[in-house]
Amino acid sequence: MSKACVMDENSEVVFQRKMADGVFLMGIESPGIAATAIPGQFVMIRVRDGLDPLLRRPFSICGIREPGVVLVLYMLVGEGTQILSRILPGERISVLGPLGRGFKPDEKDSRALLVSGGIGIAPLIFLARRLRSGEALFMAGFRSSRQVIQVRSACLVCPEIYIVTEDGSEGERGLVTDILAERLKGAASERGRSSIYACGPVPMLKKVASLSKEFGVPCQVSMEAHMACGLGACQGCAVPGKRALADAYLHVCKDGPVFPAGNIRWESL
Amino acid sequence: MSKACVMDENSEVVFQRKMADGVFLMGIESPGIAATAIPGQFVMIRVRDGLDPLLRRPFSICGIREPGVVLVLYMLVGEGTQILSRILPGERISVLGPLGRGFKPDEKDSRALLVSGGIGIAPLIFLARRLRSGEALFMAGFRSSRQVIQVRSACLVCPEIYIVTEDGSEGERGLVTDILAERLKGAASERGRSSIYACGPVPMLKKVASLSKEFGVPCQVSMEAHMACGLGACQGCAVPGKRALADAYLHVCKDGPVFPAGNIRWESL
Amino acid sequence: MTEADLGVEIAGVKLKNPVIAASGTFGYGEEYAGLFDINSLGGLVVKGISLKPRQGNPPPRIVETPCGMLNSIGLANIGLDAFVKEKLPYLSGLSTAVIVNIYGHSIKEYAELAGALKGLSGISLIEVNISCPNVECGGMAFGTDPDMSARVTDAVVSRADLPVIVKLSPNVTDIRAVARAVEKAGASAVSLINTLTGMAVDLGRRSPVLGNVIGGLSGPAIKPVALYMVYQTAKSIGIPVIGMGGIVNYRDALEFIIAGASAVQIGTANFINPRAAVEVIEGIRQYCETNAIARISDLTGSIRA
Amino acid sequence: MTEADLGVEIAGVKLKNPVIAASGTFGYGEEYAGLFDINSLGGLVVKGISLKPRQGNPPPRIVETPCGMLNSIGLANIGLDAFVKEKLPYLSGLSTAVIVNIYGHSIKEYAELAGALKGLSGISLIEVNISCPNVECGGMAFGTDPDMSARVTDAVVSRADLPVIVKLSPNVTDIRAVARAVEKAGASAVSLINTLTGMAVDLGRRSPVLGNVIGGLSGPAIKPVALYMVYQTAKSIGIPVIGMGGIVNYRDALEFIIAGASAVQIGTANFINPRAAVEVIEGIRQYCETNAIARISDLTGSIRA
Ligand SMILES: Cc1cc2nc3c(=O)[nH]c(=O)nc-3n(C[C@H](O)[C@H](O)[C@H](O)COP(=O)(O)OP(=O)(O)OC[C@H]3O[C@@H](n4cnc5c(N)ncnc54)[C@H](O)[C@@H]3O)c2cc1C
Ligand SMILES: Cc1cc2nc3c(=O)[nH]c(=O)nc-3n(C[C@H](O)[C@H](O)[C@H](O)COP(=O)(O)OP(=O)(O)OC[C@H]3O[C@@H](n4cnc5c(N)ncnc54)[C@H](O)[C@@H]3O)c2cc1C
Ligand SMILES: Cc1cc2nc3c(=O)[nH]c(=O)nc-3n(C[C@H](O)[C@H](O)[C@H](O)COP(=O)(O)O)c2cc1C
Ligand SMILES: Cc1cc2nc3c(=O)[nH]c(=O)nc-3n(C[C@H](O)[C@H](O)[C@H](O)COP(=O)(O)O)c2cc1C
Ligand code: FES
Ligand code: FES
Repeated sequence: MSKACVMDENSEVVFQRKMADGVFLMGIESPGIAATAIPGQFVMIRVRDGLDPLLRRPFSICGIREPGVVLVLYMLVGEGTQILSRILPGERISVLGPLGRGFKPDEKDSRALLVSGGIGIAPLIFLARRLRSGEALFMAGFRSSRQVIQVRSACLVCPEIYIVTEDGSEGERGLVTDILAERLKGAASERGRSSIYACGPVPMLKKVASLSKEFGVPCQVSMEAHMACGLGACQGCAVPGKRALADAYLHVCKDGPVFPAGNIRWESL
Repeated sequence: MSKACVMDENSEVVFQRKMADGVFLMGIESPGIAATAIPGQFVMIRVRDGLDPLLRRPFSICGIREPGVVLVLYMLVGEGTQILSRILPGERISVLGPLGRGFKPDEKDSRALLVSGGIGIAPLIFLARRLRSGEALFMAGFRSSRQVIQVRSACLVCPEIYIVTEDGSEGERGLVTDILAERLKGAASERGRSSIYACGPVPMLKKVASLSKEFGVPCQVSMEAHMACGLGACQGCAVPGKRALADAYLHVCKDGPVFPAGNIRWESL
Repeated sequence: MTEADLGVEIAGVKLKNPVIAASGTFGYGEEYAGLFDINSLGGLVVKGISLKPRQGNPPPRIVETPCGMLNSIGLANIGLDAFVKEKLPYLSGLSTAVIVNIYGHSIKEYAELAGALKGLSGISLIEVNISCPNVECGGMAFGTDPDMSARVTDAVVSRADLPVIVKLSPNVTDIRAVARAVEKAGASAVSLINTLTGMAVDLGRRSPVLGNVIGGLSGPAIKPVALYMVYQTAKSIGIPVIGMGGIVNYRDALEFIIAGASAVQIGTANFINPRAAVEVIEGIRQYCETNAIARISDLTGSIRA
Repeated sequence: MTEADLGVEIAGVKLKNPVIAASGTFGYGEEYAGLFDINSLGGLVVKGISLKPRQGNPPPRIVETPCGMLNSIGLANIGLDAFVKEKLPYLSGLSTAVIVNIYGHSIKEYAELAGALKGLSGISLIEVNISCPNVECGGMAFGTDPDMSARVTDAVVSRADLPVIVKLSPNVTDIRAVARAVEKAGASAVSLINTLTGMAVDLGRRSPVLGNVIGGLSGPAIKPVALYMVYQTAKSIGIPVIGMGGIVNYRDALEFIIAGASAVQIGTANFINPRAAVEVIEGIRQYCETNAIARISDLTGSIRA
């Protein structure tokens, strides 16, 4: 277990850009983190000095822009993300990272199936940019057109991008897992050489995991949990997992956030 | 006891201006408060939304600029005033006021002696502007030239202004109470028709109070205490006072902040 | 759609809604009168009243702490006689429930206070403070011992002609034991929590900040402790629980109600936002309407755990 | 000017400075190794170790609260054997004091743990956790009763070959009674406070937020309570007090020391700022130099009250 170097960087926010309803892309100058981060890893951001809100917020790394800028795509949820969205370029925040285990794309994939729900698109955008070989198919689900995050420009490597909305207001209508299911059913020939990489809400990931099992396609999922340390020290970020050890929980910040779908006890979620 | 109307105004900050080292003048659009405030009264400001810092901060009203702008002159002390100083014009803060009992200038004064120490100058600037009759003599003490707040333009009604610094770097050298003592000693004839109005740190006020007693010149002082409500509800802002009742404490927010100097038990401070 | 019924009943007394201003943070009511319509409250608890006027503890009495504050007021109050003469006339003109918080140095004093309030009009309930950390004898000394708590309760209940709420201290190993004891002794309801005992140190002077050395911690900082004690207590007794501790908005208030409170009190939040209590009422009303809750009392103790 | 002497002695063990990383917030040390030089710490306390590995409580286990957090980890740990095999080799290579925090379900288990640590090199002190609110039996049940606390202490002390610190619970009516009891039973020092029991409610789901319903409150919110308990305890016993609860910077740490602590632990602050402990050490050093304090130990209990 070689230990990658984690850094706590006092980083300048270099830009903030609105990407969709309540979704912003932030660029943060963190050269140390940018240098080693891989897709699926995350950072813990202290949204302001002072004691409230107390804890850092975890965000996937959505990309790296040279030189040394870490991209974070975030959605407004509560006070922490509200504060984040009001930070002006030039101000500084404390960023801890890169943290956790990222995606491990299979070099032998002929096709990577990237499946995201909502803001879960963030780590997959980074992954799409870093995929070395094969082709990628990006399936991104959203509630409605106003939530859609445009990925076309970000994902030059993906010849196929499906936008799916629950209300059909943009792209195809339905759930992203429906599209995935169709794809897996349709193209039996591909299955053997494909892998799924997924991030999104738990019900979606459950469905993805069950499809991956049904069709025998390997699958990696990026999970979330409330976190305190992000470093594997507090044991706060437990998710029910399968393990040889007596410990029936896996820790998102250290064992994940990316797990083989088969290592999660989905039935306990 | 007629009750003046207290208002909680969600007020726009209209300007912030640096006045001396670590001292700022802030203009806040609070028409309701501006309409009825008298010198010596104060406001309670919530420096930001959220839970920390929790309590409002009390500040004397330093003046009113028509139409409807309340002026606050404040010094950086801790987190609350730091946050205040970073508020940009156009942002809003919650301002409760006008609170407390102000100065009651004696209409028969031939001469008002305004004595301030440091940031204690704030309520006296307002008082100087509102004095109706007689002449005023403004004695303002500071530690050093970098702390001096220029009052000349603010106090058109004061023909005489003395700036006193402890290190002599601007104006006269010494303590403001030395100047007051000299004045009281020198001009015996005036005494009968003068009153002292003072605000500043406790040791200074103690000295002023004892001079007022020694020379038989009436004196009103503006006091400070840590506050929670500012409305007379919590009993937090007690200062040792003289009273007919069993209650041996006066409350700064309700009985003051301006008190006849003789009503304070200075020996207990 | 019909309006949600926010009315609750505590010990036979009907409150128009479950939101009450807490003792010591709302003066004698009139202090807040200019800021909103006090009659919109479910009730208000006056500052703790003792037989004789009390000057309270030496200053400083207030210090801010992270998301909270310490106070060491020491039950400064105008005393029973002045309360009845000077404050009650105003209070009895209100159309909200007036709750008188009482505090004694001995069981006898508590009983005397209850007796003295007998027959006075304009008072709906008595709240017995056996939990103030800021006074030498009495106060919390009673509230941390189930037996003593029961004896105080019994003495007050047998003298009073109004239903009695006993206000519990959180500074105990097991608050349920105290709650059960006062229930058995005749309390009609309990309210909790009073402040947690705490302290602040002035680094510059190397001395306590508060004149009284120790004080009571209140505000959002204590909310998790308060919620837990309300939850635990509500499951252990049959009389209503009035919950408080760190409530600043309607969401906080609803959390207490869901955890088991029949009504809530708003304390420190009044200082930050004098309209806190009315905003809580408005927020609860909207929540009930949005979620099709017919009666707020249906939410009490509805937690799924 | 000579450098201030930050060294302190706890139960005969010399610490290079009075700043220790608290149990459960610093893993087994190596998690923070990349972020600063761990050997600059006065000491570190490892996550509570039990005889058998424990999976801990169901998630969610963490919830943020105003200026604080609740955790219901439930003493998830790798168990004694794995600790000795996998973690101790790294720890024993450190030049900072390693303190092993132990937790048992019964007095027997506590004693067994103490016995099992006997003769192992690389450990300086044992800290006995009798105050965890997150486990069903044992844990806080011991820590809230002076007799039981004394019995656990006695059992550990008689089996251990290292000095024993007993970690006290704040969820008691009188922490001094427990402190005195464990002192009498042979504890070489006490540490306090562990977390306050608390709870959070999820309004949307009308259920507790934490999988375990209740959790332990830590962070700045609890600092006033912790300071008070340290102050009170230090005056009541003769053995050293290690203070903690909400310390985030050197000023907080010095307040605890002035109130009576011989050393301090940094817990939740490690999560907000992984360099919190080293910054506290640096701040203390500067404070001592600015104020011409020759030995930090001179400040312990120097409060004027
Ligand atoms: C590994 C990981 C990667 C993530 N990546 C992204 C991302 O790229 N973009 C994005 O928008 N969001 C991401 N999230 C979720 C993000 O952390 C939360 O939306 C954020 O913490 C909410 O903070 P808040 O103060 O606005 O909300 P509040 O609800 O007020 O937060 C209260 C507390 O709950 C925690 N919390 C709330 N929601 C979540 C959640 N979903 N996961 C973990 N903790 C939560 C907060 O951190 C905080 O401690 C990620 C979470 C994890 C664990
Ligand atoms: C009636 C009155 C009028 C005042 N007028 C002015 C004014 O015109 N200009 C000005 O600069 N200051 C004035 N002050 C002092 C001002 O309230 C404090 O400087 C300010 O509250 C400090 O807040 P902080 O968060 O920066 O400091 P911190 O020290 O971090 O504050 C911590 C807590 O202590 C309280 N506090 C700290 N210092 C004081 C103090 N001197 N008086 C009362 N509470 C204090 C704060 O309100 C807060 O609750 C006045 C105080 C009172 C009581
Ligand atoms: C300044 C102040 C004074 C208080 N005085 C009393 C009192 O006289 N009697 C009483 O029973 N409780 C008193 N309390 C306790 C409150 O009523 C309430 O129980 C406590 O503050 C917790 O609620 P909160 O967090 O909403 O403030 C006082 C609290 C404060 C802050
Ligand atoms: C996530 C977490 C886990 C903890 N685990 C333990 C533990 O295993 N053993 C123990 O004695 N204390 C444990 N504690 C308590 C801390 O050591 C400390 O006593 C408490 O958090 C108060 O200090 P703080 O406010 O600085 O965090 C834990 C605290 C936290 C926040
Ligand atoms: S967040 Fe602390 S172990 Fe994962
Ligand atoms: S600040 Fe509350 S009574 Fe004065």
